[in-house]
Amino acid sequence: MPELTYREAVCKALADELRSDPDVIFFGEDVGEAGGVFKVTPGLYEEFGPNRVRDTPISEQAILGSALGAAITGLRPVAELMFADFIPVAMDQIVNQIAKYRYMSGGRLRTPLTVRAAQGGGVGFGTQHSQCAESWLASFPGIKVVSPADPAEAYGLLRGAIRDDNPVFVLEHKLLYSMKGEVAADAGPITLGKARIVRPGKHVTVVALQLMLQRAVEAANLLATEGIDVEVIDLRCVSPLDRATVLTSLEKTGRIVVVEESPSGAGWGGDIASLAADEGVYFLDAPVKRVNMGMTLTPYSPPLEDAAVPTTARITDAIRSVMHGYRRS
Amino acid sequence: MPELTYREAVCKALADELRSDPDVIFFGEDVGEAGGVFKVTPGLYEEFGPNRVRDTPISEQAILGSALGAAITGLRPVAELMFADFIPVAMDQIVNQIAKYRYMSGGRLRTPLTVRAAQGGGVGFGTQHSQCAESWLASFPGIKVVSPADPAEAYGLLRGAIRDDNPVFVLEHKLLYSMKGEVAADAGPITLGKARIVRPGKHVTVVALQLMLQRAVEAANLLATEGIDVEVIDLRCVSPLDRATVLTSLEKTGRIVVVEESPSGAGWGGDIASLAADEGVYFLDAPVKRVNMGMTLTPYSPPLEDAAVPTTARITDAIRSVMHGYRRS
Amino acid sequence: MTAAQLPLAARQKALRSMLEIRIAEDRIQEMFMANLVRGTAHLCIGQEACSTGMAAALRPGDTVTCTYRGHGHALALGMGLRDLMSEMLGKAAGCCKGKGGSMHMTDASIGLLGANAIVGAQIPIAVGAALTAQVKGLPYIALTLFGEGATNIGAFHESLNMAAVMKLPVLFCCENNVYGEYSVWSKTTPLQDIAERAHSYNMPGIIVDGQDAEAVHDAVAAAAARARAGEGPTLIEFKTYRYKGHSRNDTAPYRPAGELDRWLARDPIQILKARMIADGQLDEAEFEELQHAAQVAVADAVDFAMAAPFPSLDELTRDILVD
Amino acid sequence: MTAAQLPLAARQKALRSMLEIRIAEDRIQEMFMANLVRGTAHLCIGQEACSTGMAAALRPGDTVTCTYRGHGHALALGMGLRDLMSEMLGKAAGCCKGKGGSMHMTDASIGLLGANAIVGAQIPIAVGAALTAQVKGLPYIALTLFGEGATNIGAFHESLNMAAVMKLPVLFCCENNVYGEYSVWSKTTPLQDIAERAHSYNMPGIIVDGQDAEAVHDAVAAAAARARAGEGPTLIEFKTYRYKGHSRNDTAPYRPAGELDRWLARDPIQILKARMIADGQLDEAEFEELQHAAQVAVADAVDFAMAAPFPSLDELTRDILVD
Ligand SMILES: Cc1ncc(C[n+]2csc(CCOP(=O)(O)OP(=O)(O)O)c2C)c(N)n1
Ligand SMILES: Cc1ncc(C[n+]2csc(CCOP(=O)(O)OP(=O)(O)O)c2C)c(N)n1
Ligand SMILES: [Mg+2]
Ligand SMILES: [Mg+2]
Repeated sequence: MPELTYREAVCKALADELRSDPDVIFFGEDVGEAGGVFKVTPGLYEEFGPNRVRDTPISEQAILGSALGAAITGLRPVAELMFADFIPVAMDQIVNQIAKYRYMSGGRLRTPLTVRAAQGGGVGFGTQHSQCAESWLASFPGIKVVSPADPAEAYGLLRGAIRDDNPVFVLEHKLLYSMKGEVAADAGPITLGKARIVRPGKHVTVVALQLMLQRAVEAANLLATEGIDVEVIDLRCVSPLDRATVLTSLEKTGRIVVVEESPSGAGWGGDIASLAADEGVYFLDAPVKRVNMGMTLTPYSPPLEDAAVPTTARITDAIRSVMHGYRRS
Repeated sequence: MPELTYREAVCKALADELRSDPDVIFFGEDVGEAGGVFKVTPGLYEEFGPNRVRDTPISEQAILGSALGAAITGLRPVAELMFADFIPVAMDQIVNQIAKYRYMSGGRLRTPLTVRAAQGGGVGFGTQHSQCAESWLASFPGIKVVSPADPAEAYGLLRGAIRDDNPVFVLEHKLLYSMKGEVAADAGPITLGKARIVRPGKHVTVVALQLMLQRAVEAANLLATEGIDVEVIDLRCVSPLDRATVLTSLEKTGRIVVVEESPSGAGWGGDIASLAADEGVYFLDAPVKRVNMGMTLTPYSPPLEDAAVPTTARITDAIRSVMHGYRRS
Repeated sequence: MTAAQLPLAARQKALRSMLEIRIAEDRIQEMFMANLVRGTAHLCIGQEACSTGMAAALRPGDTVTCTYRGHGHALALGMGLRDLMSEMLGKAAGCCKGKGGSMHMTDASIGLLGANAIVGAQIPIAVGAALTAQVKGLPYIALTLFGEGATNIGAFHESLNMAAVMKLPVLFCCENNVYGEYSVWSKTTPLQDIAERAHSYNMPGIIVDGQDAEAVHDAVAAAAARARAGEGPTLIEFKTYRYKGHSRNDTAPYRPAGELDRWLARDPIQILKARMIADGQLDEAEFEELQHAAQVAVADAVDFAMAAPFPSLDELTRDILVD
Repeated sequence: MTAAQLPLAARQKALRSMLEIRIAEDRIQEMFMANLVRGTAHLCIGQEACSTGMAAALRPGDTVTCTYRGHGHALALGMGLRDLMSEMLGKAAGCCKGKGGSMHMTDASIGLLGANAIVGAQIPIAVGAALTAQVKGLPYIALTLFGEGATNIGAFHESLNMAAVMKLPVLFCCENNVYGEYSVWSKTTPLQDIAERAHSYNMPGIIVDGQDAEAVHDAVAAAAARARAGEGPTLIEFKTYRYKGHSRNDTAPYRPAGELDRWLARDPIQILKARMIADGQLDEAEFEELQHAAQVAVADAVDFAMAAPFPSLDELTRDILVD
């Protein structure tokens, strides 16, 4: 199986979709001739030409609005917003237009569009260029949100997003772009909305995604040496939420830790905690723990920034803490 | 004690603040000469003049950006965004500027500004004019968010917001504007961040705010006749969250229901559920229930719209359901 | 620019269309004032020539996005009165199954891609529709309507710039009806004419008499021809006026005395009617007949809508996502 | 417009300031390339006259908002090199205690209300600073700097319109440095001059040689005088060029051959230097001395910053909210 970087996997997914479906187009700021600010999309402009791969002015509202307009008239646009931090600049087009357009039309319009953006901290870009966007988007019925954790996921989920007839936000992680991994030569789209168990275990369920998933796996490997057997779930998709996979795992383990690379307020982690506290309450052997950034922002200063985002150590501690929680009677 | 409508209480709070502090200014679309789209602010323009009470163009980004600029240079601006649904139009100024400005400056700038907006469904305004915004805003450290539930609250919380040295969003409810209630002649600002118990009870804790609080109280009154004694907490403020009041109540009752007038994804209700499932887990006698809109939008058609927002009946059912939950051993 | 004369059939159609819009809007206002509907409605009475002239200049395949003040656009583009009235009452037979309502009349089958209740948000959506035409090499244009107040919002600016840079086939049509809500536009916009804003995007900016359906038609047709020829977008300003308040409860106390009367003297229906009478194409009796027919059609649609069922409750959670 | 001659002391200050900026930026680039700092930096080398001329025209009490490409503005306004370099390295001694970083240089004590990393977001913030001056009746102006690429974003448009309508004392200063990231501006903006966009707001639009610190000073001073007199905002376009890539890793392969050389021939430091030599105000030795002094000051600041401590970890959760 060929090894690709996460970055290359994204590019290949775009290229494969552009190649196989003439209705797919791709546009955004400097994504074409320059190949993207994160160098994710080189070559697409050359292969597919200026009609289907377009550079735009710095106009995020026009970018997302025109993606919607293109989608309802028969294209499958993929728009790039560069940094996920720029999502708020076009938030009305997301909240009030893209997410609601189909519903308001009584289901008579289709909105097959994809929005890509790079998210996450740890790179020294400061407070306005380090955020994760899952929890901003998960509040809005009418869109899907996916967060690939490795190259194979980046490939399959992006293709799945473009194939999906709904608006999908694909959030890529800046710190993962250089990660290598195998992507099957015959890999296809991954259907959205299904979590995956990346590491089975019997003592504790950890729900995470993307960079935090990688750290959760590290934590699990460390704890294995202490005899703690952690089941790690890659949620993949905060909207729609795969409740069944989480509940089934919790039933088995009785303990759950949720890891988010974002502030604690109104996050998707609360949806998992709610599920555990409602339908999962009879399974609980310990408090439901969340590991996240608390109500703080991402500072620039490297040691502070490193402390802001959950580390493997913090995840490990949280898992250990629930092992000492109460047992159900 | 004088009776005021909620609408009048808001106006009186603004007038009292404009009168007592020359640094307070108020602006937004049609808030001045016309007295506001919801007729909340008549007379302010006449009393305080065009320098301090201003009508603006339809430019939400400029409105919030200039509120921030005014705040860091020594004013205490109050900006109105009319419908809370327009918050996303100016979302970058909220997420990346207003919420982060103080932090990015290393605490060297102060951002005392207030943003008012009217929210909520049930009035037949359709999908783009019926949303509640608490959960959109609660994700962002650096701002406070309050939701007054009656005239006295509308008065005291708005004054508290204007007095607060932080950015505060005050979300008013369209369906409450005509509600009457007493506002003490000597009422002052309410300090933000403290929930209040509006109805003590011993069997179940219900956490709600604003219109849903009114419905929760109705539900509690109904259930009293069935011998179910409900403690109703007005959360008032989703950010910062008064965890202590919720936990203390849960410790007493062992059961909790959270009611939100918004979709289920990434909501503030998840923060309450998380708290119950973590620190409160030892108190739980029953599953933690959330009553909200699920992952749906607000339709126009009256019977559908009425079914979208949690009703007193749905709240009552949820409370009854936890009374039949498990008891801790 | 003096308007060219439309062929007789087109004039008749325009007159019928304007009458239908006027009468339907009057009836909607009545229903709202009688509390038969909750919520709000934004009427375009006085602005009918903009809707009718615009629609007359479009071809099948062209698309439109517009605002909450969109009933006229919908009817002019060919939405059935029953579809519209049923939507107004939130009935299942409505153009959006009752889920959209007064501010969101939508019907892709007539090219109407949606009326929008967020000021300016419809503008970039039309840019996207034009993008589809350009990408696919189809001879369609997209047209978007907005008020003069909307030209102060960011989405307007971004859209015109992007369309200009990409030379997209899109027409930006501003119905300058003097007010944005309760504010006269001179208080919020430091310009004589909205059309001047075209300059910032190096695109033509055209001023048109919005009370003259034929003038509106001509301007739109000319800009559409340019767009179809690959020459890019145009900003068109229709000078018009709304006779009613901004929405349901607004009695427009901010209007200076005499202003409404001056505009009533240039009523779009009367202008076309007079011209047709002068050209021997219409007499009073025929006009009464047209008016009566429109009244009957509107009454039928209202009766139909009143009797029609609401959507079933399971519609609440349908159409959020495609399965 | 030919630049008036600044008094000798002001010229000397401008020259010193441009040298300091140039040398500091070079040093920052070195530190980044040596991986002494993670993250990114956006240098203003080539654009120093804009910073220096702008700052020379302001008075105490005036305020400025600018962009991530803001080191020059900060230094020209009087930020200490140690404050800046410490911030660059994320140290507690930085102007934002290390929390802001390269893209967010801020110091209200010199009027710098913040550098912004969201394109265009600083523009309405300056409008608000101008609003304070107007509300309080103070003789201050607000000035905001942005690139030509930023003039395509909604916040730009809304800000200019609102400032024009309210006649606010704010100067909108566009540093047109030819590129927005990797895109030459002609590909994203359908205009000859950004200054033309002033027309949409009925405000003056001025074009200035951005390589000439004195010309920049004069244009800003004139517009500031207008603003202070209550005559409202001005849009000023500085024609300039960035010698380096957009940010840290950009080698600017998109630049046509010869373009950089043409601009190097109009270097802002050399222009002022030559003028002062011609006027008998400077000789080569004195220039070398100035340059040397700047090098020493920058080296001192870097040493200071390297040795300075990081903020303590409890700073992470401080300054989110005022207690
Ligand atoms: C983003 C946004 N801001 C404010 C409003 C409230 N609002 C609705 S209509 C309107 C006035 C619009 O004026 P104009 O563009 O001239 O259109 P008209 O109503 O005159 O047709 C305003 C401010 C809104 N719907 N959306
Ligand atoms: C809203 C937003 N969109 C995109 C970006 C990414 N970005 C950073 S700088 C830049 C180019 C800006 O060009 P210009 O305004 O000319 O300023 P310059 O960098 O040339 O000084 C872009 C697109 C951003 N930071 N914010
Ligand atoms: Mg108008
Ligand atoms: Mg530039």
